This record gives sequence, C-alpha cells and structure tokens, in this order.
Amino acid sequence: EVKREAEKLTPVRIGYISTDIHHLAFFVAYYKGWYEEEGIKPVRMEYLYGMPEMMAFKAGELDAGYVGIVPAIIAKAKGANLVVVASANLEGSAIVAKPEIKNVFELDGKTVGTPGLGSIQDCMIRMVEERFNLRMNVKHYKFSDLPLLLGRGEIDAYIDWEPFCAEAVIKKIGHIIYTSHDILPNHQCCVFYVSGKLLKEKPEIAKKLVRVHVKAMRFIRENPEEAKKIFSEMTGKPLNVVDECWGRMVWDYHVNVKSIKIFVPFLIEQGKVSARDISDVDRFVESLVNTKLLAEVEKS
Amino acid sequence: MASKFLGKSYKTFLNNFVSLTIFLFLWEILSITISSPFFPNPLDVWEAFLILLLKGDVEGISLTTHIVASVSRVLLGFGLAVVTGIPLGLVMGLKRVAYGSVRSILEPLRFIPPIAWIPLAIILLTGCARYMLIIWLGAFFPILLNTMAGVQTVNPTLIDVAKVFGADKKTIVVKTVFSNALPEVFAGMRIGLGVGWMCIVAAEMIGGEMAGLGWLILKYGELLNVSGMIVGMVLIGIIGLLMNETFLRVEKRVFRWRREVTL
Amino acid sequence: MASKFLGKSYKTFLNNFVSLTIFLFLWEILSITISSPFFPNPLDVWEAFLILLLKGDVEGISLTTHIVASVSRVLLGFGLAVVTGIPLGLVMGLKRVAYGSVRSILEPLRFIPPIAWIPLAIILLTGCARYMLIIWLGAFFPILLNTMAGVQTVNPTLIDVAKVFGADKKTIVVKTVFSNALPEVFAGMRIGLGVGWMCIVAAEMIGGEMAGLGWLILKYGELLNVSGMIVGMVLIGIIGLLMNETFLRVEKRVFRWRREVTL
Amino acid sequence: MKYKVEVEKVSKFFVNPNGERLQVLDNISFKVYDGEFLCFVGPSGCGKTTLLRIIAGLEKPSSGRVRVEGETPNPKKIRIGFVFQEEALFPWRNVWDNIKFGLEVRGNYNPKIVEDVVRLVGLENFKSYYPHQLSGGMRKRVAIARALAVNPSIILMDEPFGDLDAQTRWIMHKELYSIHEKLKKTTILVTHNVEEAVYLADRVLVLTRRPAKVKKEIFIGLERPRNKLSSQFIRFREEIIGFLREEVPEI
Amino acid sequence: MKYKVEVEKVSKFFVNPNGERLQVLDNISFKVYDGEFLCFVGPSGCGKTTLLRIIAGLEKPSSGRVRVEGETPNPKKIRIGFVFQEEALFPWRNVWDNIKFGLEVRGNYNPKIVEDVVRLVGLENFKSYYPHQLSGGMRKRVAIARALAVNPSIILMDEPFGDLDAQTRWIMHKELYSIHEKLKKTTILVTHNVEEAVYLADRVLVLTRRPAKVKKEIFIGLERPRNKLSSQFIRFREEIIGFLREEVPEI
Ligand SMILES: Nc1ncnc2c1ncn2[C@@H]1O[C@H](COP(=O)(O)OP(=O)(O)OP(=O)(O)O)[C@@H](O)[C@H]1O
Ligand SMILES: Nc1ncnc2c1ncn2[C@@H]1O[C@H](COP(=O)(O)OP(=O)(O)OP(=O)(O)O)[C@@H](O)[C@H]1O
Ligand SMILES: [Mg+2]
Ligand SMILES: [Mg+2]
Repeated sequence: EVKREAEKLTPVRIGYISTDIHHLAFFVAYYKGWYEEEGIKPVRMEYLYGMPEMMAFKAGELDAGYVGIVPAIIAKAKGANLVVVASANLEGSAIVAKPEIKNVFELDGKTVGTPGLGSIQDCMIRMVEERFNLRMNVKHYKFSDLPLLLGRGEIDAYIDWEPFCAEAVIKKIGHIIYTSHDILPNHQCCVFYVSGKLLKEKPEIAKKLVRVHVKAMRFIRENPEEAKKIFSEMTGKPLNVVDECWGRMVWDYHVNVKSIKIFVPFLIEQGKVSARDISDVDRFVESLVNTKLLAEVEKS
Repeated sequence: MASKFLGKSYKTFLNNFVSLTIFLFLWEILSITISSPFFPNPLDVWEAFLILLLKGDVEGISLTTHIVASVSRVLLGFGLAVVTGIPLGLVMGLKRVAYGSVRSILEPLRFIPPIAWIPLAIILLTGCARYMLIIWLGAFFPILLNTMAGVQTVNPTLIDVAKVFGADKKTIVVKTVFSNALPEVFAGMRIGLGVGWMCIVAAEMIGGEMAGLGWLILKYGELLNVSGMIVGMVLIGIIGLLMNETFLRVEKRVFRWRREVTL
Repeated sequence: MASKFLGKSYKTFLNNFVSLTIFLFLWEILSITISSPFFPNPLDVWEAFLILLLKGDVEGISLTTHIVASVSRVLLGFGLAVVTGIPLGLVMGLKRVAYGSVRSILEPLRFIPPIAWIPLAIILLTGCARYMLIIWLGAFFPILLNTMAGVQTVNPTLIDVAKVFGADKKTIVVKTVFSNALPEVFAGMRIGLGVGWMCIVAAEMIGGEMAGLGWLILKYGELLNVSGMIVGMVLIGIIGLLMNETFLRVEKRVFRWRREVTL
Repeated sequence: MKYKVEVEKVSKFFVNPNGERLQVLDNISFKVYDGEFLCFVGPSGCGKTTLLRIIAGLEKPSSGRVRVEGETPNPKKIRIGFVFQEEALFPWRNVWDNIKFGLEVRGNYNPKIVEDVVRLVGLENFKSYYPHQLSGGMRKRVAIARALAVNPSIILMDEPFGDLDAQTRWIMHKELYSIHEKLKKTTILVTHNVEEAVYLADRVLVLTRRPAKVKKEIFIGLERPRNKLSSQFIRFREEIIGFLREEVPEI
Repeated sequence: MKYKVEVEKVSKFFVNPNGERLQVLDNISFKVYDGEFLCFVGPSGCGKTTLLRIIAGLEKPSSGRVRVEGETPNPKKIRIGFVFQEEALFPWRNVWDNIKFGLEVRGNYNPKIVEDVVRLVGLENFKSYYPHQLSGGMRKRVAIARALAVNPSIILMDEPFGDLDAQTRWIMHKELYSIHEKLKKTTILVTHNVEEAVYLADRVLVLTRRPAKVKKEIFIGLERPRNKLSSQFIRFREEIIGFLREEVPEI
C-alpha cells in the first residue's frame, strides 16, 4: 500500500548547492518528508555552485531549486526561463579578517578574497570600497579555499557566504569585522525559483512547492536548534560552525525586491550582465520575481 | 622456478612496504612541522576512512556507491577512448595525410581542459554521456598519439614479409603494424586510463548526481575536511593502482616474447 | 625538391582549411538546431573574441596578460616534468626493481586528479610552485611512462655494441637506450604537454592572481558567458597547437633517419 | 606461358641523403623461363636486392616494366616465397608461429605443413623458441621454412644460406634442389657463393657493379645432381669468378 | 704474457621457453696465444656466438672461467673490436657516425681514423647514408669498419664476411691479413667458410654440435700469403670439412 502511495507521487527535480546553509529550507523540508506530504517526490539535484546549476536548469533538468540571486539574475538575463517565487534567506555573508585587522577601514590597501566574480559577495565588497572610499586588492578564489588562504596568511581578509565565514572563526584564524547586514540591511541573498514551464503547466505543483518552502522557513524560525541539527546531519558541517554563523542569516521568505533592483544595475555597471539583455530594470525584475503564489500560500 | 618467482614478488612486496612506511613517516613529520588545522596526519585520514567505510559519507551514501559510480563512468569513457583511439591512431599513423588534414581541429581539442567542457557537456549531452565525453577527452589523446608513435616503430621489412605473402592492408595492419605497436598502445592505454581517471573530478563537477569519488572530494572540500579529501584521493589512487596492475599483468602475458633490456 | 615540398605543405594547408570550414559549418547548424542562448554560434564567439582582444576581459585585463600568465606557468610545470620524468623514466625502465619498489606510491599519485590537489597545494606551497605542482602532476606521468616504454624497445644488440666498446652505463644509456627511445620520449612529451595544458584550469582554480586563460574560462563561467568561455577554450587550443607544431618540427629534424612506414 | 618473369629495360633510382639521385639499376632486361632456376651474382651493393624486390612487387621500377606471369607483379595473385637478406622474423612470434605466418595470411594454415618444413630445416626441438633465443643460422632457417611453407609458385631468395655452416648449407642445397626437381618451381636466388650458384642454377646472371646491368649470362648445362669436383663444374666456377673479378669496386 | 685468452672448463646453459635447461657449451677449454689468429668452425646453432660473447664479457659462463689478459673479461679495460653476426648498426646514425661510435665512446674521435677505415671498406661515397639506405653487404662492411676503427687489442668477429661477394670478401681477407701481419693483434673469427678459415687462421678449432666441445684443433702451418689452390691448402680444407661432416645434425 505504501508502495502504491509512492507511485502516485509526482517527481519534482529540485536543485541546490551542496553545503550552502542559505538553502536550509530545502534540507529541512526534505528531511521532514514534507514534499511527500504534498504528493511530491523530491529528486535531489546537488551542485557545487551556481553556474552548473543554472546550466543544468537551462538544459531542462530542473523543475525548481535554490540559488543565489546573482546567478539567477545572470541566467534570467541570458534567457533562462526561471521565476523567483520566494526568498530562501536574506543577508548571510560577512567579511572575515585576520586578528590584526580590527575594522573595515583597515582593509585599505589590503588583499581581500572573494568567492568569484559572479557572486553576490563580489558585488558587496565593491559597495564597501565605494562607500568608504577604500582601495582594496580584491582577488578571486574558490569559495571553500578562502579560509585555507587566510590561515596561510596569503590574504588579509575575505568575504564569503556562510558557513565559510564561520569556519575561520571556529578555527580561530580570523574574526568577523563587517557583515552583509552592515553593507545592505535585509538584502536578498538566495532565492527559491521554479521553472516558468512548471508554473504555467502545473501551477498546482508550483504552489505545493511554495507551501512546503514556507512551512520549512517557518519551522526554521520557530525551531532553530532542530534546523541546525538537520543541516549539520545532512551536510556534515560541524554543529559549532553552524551555530557560529546562525545569527547572520535572516530567515524571511519575502523577496526583497528593492535590493534586487539595486543589484541589477550594479551588475550591468560592472559588465557582468549585458545592458543589451536588460533594457529596463523594473520590467526585468518584474519578470524575474513572481510572488503571487507566495501570497496565496500565506493567505491560506 | 616457482619458488624463485615467489621470492621475487615477496621482495617486491617488502620493498613497497618499506617505501610506503617511509612515505607515511615523512608525512607524519610534515604534519607535525606544519601543524595546520587543515593538514591532517595519517591517523586522521585513517579515522576518516573508517568512518566513511562504516557509516558512509555525510549524506549517508556508502563508499561502494561512490566507487561504483566513478569506476563505471571512467570505464565507459575509457572504453570509448580505446575503441576510438586505437583504430584512429592506426589510420593516422599510417596515413600521415589524414592526420595532417585534421590536425588543425584535432590538436587544439587535445589541449582544452576538461573543466572547460562542462558547460558544453551540459548543453549538448545528457546523463552518462556527459561524464563519458569528459573522460573520453582525457583518455583519447594519449591512446591516439601513442598508437601513432607505435605504428612508426615497426620494422618495414616485416611489412614487406606480409606483403609478399599477399596480405591485404587489413592483415598487414593487424598482424604486423598493430602487433608491433602493441607495447606502445598498452603504454598509451595506461597513460590514457590515468588521465581519464584524473578527469573524474572535473566530470563530476557537473553535479546533479550525488555519488562518485570525485564528487566526494569536492564535497569534503566544501566542508574543509582535508582528511576526507585525502581519503577520496587515496581511494582514487588505489583503484587506479589496481587497474594499472591488471594492465601490467596482461602486458606481462602478452609481451612474454620481449627480451628484457638490462645494462 | 623545394617546390615539391611547398606543394605538399600548400595541400596540407588547403585540407586543413576545408576541414575547419566543415567544422564551423557543422557548429553553425548545431547552434541553429539547439538555439540556446547558452550555445553560441561561431559569430558570437568571434565577437566575444574581438571584444576580449580590443578591450580586455570584464575586469579590463588584456588578453596578452592572460596568455603570458598561463603559458609561463605551463612551461615551468612542463619543464619540471621533463627534467624529472625523462631521467626517472630511464632509471625505472632499466631498473625494473626500482620501479617495482615505489610502484605502490607512484602509481596511485598518477591517478589523483589535479583539482583534488588544490587544498594541499595551498597548504604546502606558495606562489608559482602551486601552479607548477599541479601542471607537473599532469605532465610528469605521460613522460615517465613513455620513456619507460621507449627504453624497452631498444634492440639489445645495440647495447652489446656499446658494451664491447667499453662504454660505461651513462654512455650506454645516453647513446643507445635514450637515442633509441627518443621518438617515444617525444611522443610522451607531446602527450605530457597536452595533459599539462589541460591542468591549467584546475591550477588556476587556486585563484588569487587575476590573469590566466584558465582563470578567464572560470570567470566567464561564473557569468554564464559561454561565448567567452569558448574564446578561452579556442585560445588554449590554438596555443597548444602552436606548441605541438614546434614539437613536430623538432621531431622531423631529429628523426630524419626514420624510414616512413607506409602500406 | 614460356616466361615466368620478364624484366624489360628496368632502371631504378634512389634519392640519397644529400638529395641526389643514385642510380642502382641501369636499363636491365632479362627473362626467366617457367620452372627455371636462376642465380644472380654481383658485387656488394650493385642492386641485386633491389632487383628481387622489384620482381616481388615490393618496389616500383623508375622506368621500364616487369611482368610476372604476364602481369604487373602482385603478391596477392601469385604465391611468392621470399627469403629476405636481413633479419625478417616477427620477434613476437615463436618459430612455429613465424613459419605458419604465410599460411595464416593465405588462410590455409595446416599444422601438418608446418611440421614438415620445420623438419626440413631441422628445428624440431626449437618450435617454441622466440627469434632472440635462436642462433643466426637457425633464424635464417626459420625464414627459409616460412617462405617454403606456402608452397610458392615462385621462390625468391636473397642470400638465404649465408649464415649456415657448410654442412647445413649443403643439406639445404639438396633440399632446394629436390624441391625444384620435383615441382619445377621458378626460383631466383641471389648469392655470393659462386659454387652454390653453379651447383643449383640452370643459368647464372653476372651483374656489373652499380648501376647494375647484366654483364654475362651463363647457362650451366650440367647434368644433375652435379659433382662439385668435376672439371666442368670447376671451369664454370672459375669463369664466373673471372667475370666477377672484373667488376669488383677498387677498394 | 703468453696467452691472451684462457677458456677453462666453461659450460653454458640457457633456459628455453618451456623452462627447461638447454646446454650450449660443454666444459670447453682452450687457450689463445697473444697475437694468434684463431678460427672457430662448427655446425649451425652449436654455440660459437655464445662462446664469443662469453670471451667479450657480454655473457657469463654458467660454470668454468674465462681470462682475457689474465683477468675476467672486461671491455672497459681491453679494447675489443667485435663484429656481431646480426645487424647491429644504429639506425639513427649514418655510416660516418656509426663508424665513429667506438672512438666517441673511448673519447678519442679523430676524423682521420674514420676516413681511413671508411676507405678500407670502400664506402667513401656512402658516408652520409643511413643504414636502411645501404645494401646488406654494405651494412656488414660498416660494422667491420666500426670494429677496426678503435684499434682493438683483440678482434672478435662473428661471420663478418657472410654477406659479401667473393671479391669484396677476398679484399677484406687481405686487409685483415695485413692488419694482423703488421700489428699482430689477437683475432678470433667465427666462420662457416672453411676456405676462409684455412686462409686466415694460425689455428682452427672445430667444434662439435651442441653442446659444443672442441672436437679438433688444427694448426695451419702454411707460409703466408697462402695459396688457396696449393695442394696443402686443399688438404687442410678437406680435413676440416671432413670433421665438420661428422658433426652435422641429421636433418
Ligand atoms: N632507400 C634507399 N635509399 C638510397 N639508396 C638506397 C636505398 N636502398 C638501396 N640503396 C642503394 O642501392 C644500392 C643497391 O642496393 P642493394 O641492396 O640492391 O644491393 P645488393 O646488390 O643487394 O648488395 P649486397 O650484396 O651488399 O646485399 C646500394 O648502393 C644502396 O646504397
Ligand atoms: N637467450 C637464449 N635463450 C635460449 N636459448 C638460447 C639463447 N641464446 C642462444 N640460445 C641457444 O643456444 C644455441 C647456440 O646459439 P649460438 O648463437 O651460440 O649458435 P652459433 O654456433 O652461433 O650458431 P650459428 O652458426 O647458427 O650462428 C642455440 O641452440 C640457441 O637456440
Ligand atoms: Mg642485397
Ligand atoms: Mg652464431
């Protein structure tokens, strides 16, 4: 009977990044079996970072997923038919510096690592430079190598997503001197998206997905200790690392459209997306973000 | 004879044991001098290995699943490389014009890193074919080039022998050129297998599926768990070694006729 | 003679031109059938190339800087592989016991993917040595294994000739074994150069420095700019081709004595 | 068909390492009767091997034409047994497998035949030896056995007995002679041993030094089996040696 | 020192492909005087090459001992000129570079010496040819030239003249003879040509069939230069042929 039950479930392929705590809602929902409760069989599609996930999405291998807002913007600008239906988290990045550096002003003239050109973190460090009129020597590395490099003394500080900032703190290699909250409060970070095709052809499935997402987000806010444990258990990140970074994420499922409208022009300015693809920022963001389902779910 | 042989393999075993011990010892020393939280000593790695073996990885996927996933991908890609590389190597070794004519396409391909192919693999192919493409790219060219080089080492008089017996081209190629090139072809296959195995991490970077030793390494990398990464590396190395030993066994049988070169 | 030679190279050029044209044509067809914004057609790539050439990359770094950075890294790593691989290959080819004794360390190393070394490279080395390690890992083993295979192809009578003239081991190795193995050593070097170049993306994944063709590919990858990635791939391919041609030229001169094998 | 082999005005040039042309055969013409035993003798480097290779179809003449059984030489059509002057055994095949090679190619391998030729060359105890485990003379005998195994319709031999001791050579002569008597196969033999030539041949062609022409054609009209000590035999021998002496390069 | 080479009770075994022992030399003993010209004759495959290789130090005897100039054979100490029975030219070196090889190894390369030996073997016009561009006889001459170039104190030759025509062979004989007369170098020659042996040697050793022993020792006490047609010469020749005939394997 259980078997027949399972056969009735609709498979949905969900993409996410393998150890990104920003995608916690997925881990929780999966762990709790909430997808199945909605008649959905979640197919885990795990990626290393945003680029291969967006490529796979474009190749038609994903129905929904979690990804950083910047890769989502870039993919959308390139014609990927994805729709952001909810926020996965706000904030959640930070600048870690070696112990000698006490505050963000001391970064002037220092070497600062970022997890890459296409990351939101690179955007934000540029904002810091601009705001305080600093000149940093910004270098790009692989996101998971940044703590190693700080430990080797090769960089003076880095900006990264969690829990890779917490790693350095726990290993006592560095300390947090500035968070993404300080840079742009409540900025959009990772998002939950569904494919435009799914939204059009099977809106009821999309709605169920959003419902699960919201349920998971609420659970995270209400039972942080259990959520941490789930993440730690599913990804292998030590609990103390998860603990350390916990406070730097805002678990809000409402999309911060305003911050997206700040990022898009910034990305264009930096040449990361082409103005040819985004002629009108407002229209672009409108087509990218659709919170109708979210509103419906919230109401019921 | 038999006892002498046993004696020899026993000695080889001992030698290997000694060099491994020295290696582990040096590693321990290094880990003490460096004393970085990221640089594990052999014991940490052993522990990580035991956990992986007994409990599976952080997502509960068993070691066997990882190994089977990677080995089957590599063997498929490598098999494709053998099937394509050897015949093409023979043809191009014998018809230099053919090689000359496609050199401007073929040679650049050889240098393009497997990782660079990932986006195109994702766009153009699906499923296992993606992994195969990337491993094929690594394994194909060593096999091709070594076969081509091996073809050139044949003693032309032996081809003449086949010719005067009225052999057609196929027979000549199979019975003289190929038989003669076989040692180099084998060397090429062993190199190709190595390079193919080397591409497994790049291939599994494609993501999507959750099993594979390459993926294991990448995941442990994200966890900054260098011990776990080293377990993955060592496993990849050991499986490579086993495949290599199989090859060497086969070579030993096939090339019995060789006079061993000694000084 | 000279005119015949010219005629031949002209024909080769033409053949290559034709096969390239066919290749580009097929690509265009493919891009039309697929029609994905992520799969550019040749013209998009050409445009991306022009932009890169004239304005530099998204961060304003010029193409020359990227090329110089990568080429110098690869040449250093490759040079190290040549310097270590050939002598070791000779020694291990001649002293099978030596090879047998370190096989259990050496062979596994050969299979460990370059990307997997990155964390260790970061922990253990600094600066250019890191790149060199990773490229060396790729280039060393093909050179080593091909040299070992080449050693075995020497006609033992030639060694005897050297011996009766009272040659010491060094002379025997240099003047008979090595001279004889040279064609295979060259093949190994060409394979090794390919694999070394292939490791450049893995090496440059270490990051930190902003120049390098591998880095360029990674950077464009993050921006999902496949045209830009293909420009990087093609550049890597073309530079590889040029290095390969240089090798072939040298080989042609060095191996003038070879009878060409034809059917 | 009267002539098995017709060589008409054949010249051959090679390109030497300095890019110059080296003429090896100079407008050479002769015919070989069906069933004839012909010997070439001539100074070292004059072009005998080249000539044999052209007849076997391994090399093209630079000018002139060659006909074997009335057609352009083609080993796919005629069964040729060729014994090469240089080492030409497959190092990866043992004695047995080397000898069976021709049969294998022709698709009519039969262990019985191989057994017979192995006995013929006296290598019964060495069937499983690889070439490098044989003596020089034994290797040559394997090559002879391999050529004979295919029951060739034309036998071309380039110094086949050079590495053999007098007795073994003598036995091989007798075998070759009796094969020829029995089956009347057209045979062309290159040799430096004039006695061998006079003993075996119906006709001996003495070649000039490079570029080779036919200097002299000597029909050996002696009854078989021939007596090497008969005065006629010795006369033929001395005559040929005399011609050869005129052609020797001045060293 | 009276003896240049002393071979004492030497036996040699090989392992055949079936793993059995094959005895090649059977407790063989002989001595070679300083300055002597010694010839080995014996049936094909009896062990002559093996013996020569043992004397040159290329192979170890399974039992017994060999002394060259009173010591274990060591080519690093004695200058040996060895002509191998098989092809042994470096394919990647042209004629000139092949000949200079020994001088190069000994560190006393001198173009003058190379020029001389090239002339000696009549290859002045072929200096830049690679081995595959030479005829069989020419390749053999290159090998001879290479062995003589180093001014060896002991010359070991394994069928050096097999691929040469009678005239060239004759000239090489005279050259070898005059080198020997002039410099009195100890020379050991393996040959299948009994006439050659009687013409050149001070002493001929006839070997039995495998495993080889010394069957007969014949001192050729003829004045030099010898006349091949003299009755004494013919008597020696026939005597040796007679011994050999007894040893021939029954093919
Ligand atoms: N590929 C080649 N390139 C240049 N010259 C060549 C080539 N092959 C043969 N020759 C030349 O052709 C000439 C004749 O060679 P060939 O082998 O026919 O002589 P031969 O009569 O068989 O001599 P031998 O009795 O010494 O074997 C030689 O001078 C040789 O140098
Ligand atoms: N490596 C080896 N393994 C096994 N048997 C060998 C090996 N080398 C030589 N033999 C055998 O030793 C015997 C003598 O060989 P050797 O070459 O000394 O003969 P030879 O007297 O020079 O003959 P030939 O006149 O034919 O050159 C042969 O029967 C040969 O098969
Ligand atoms: Mg010849
Ligand atoms: Mg011999």
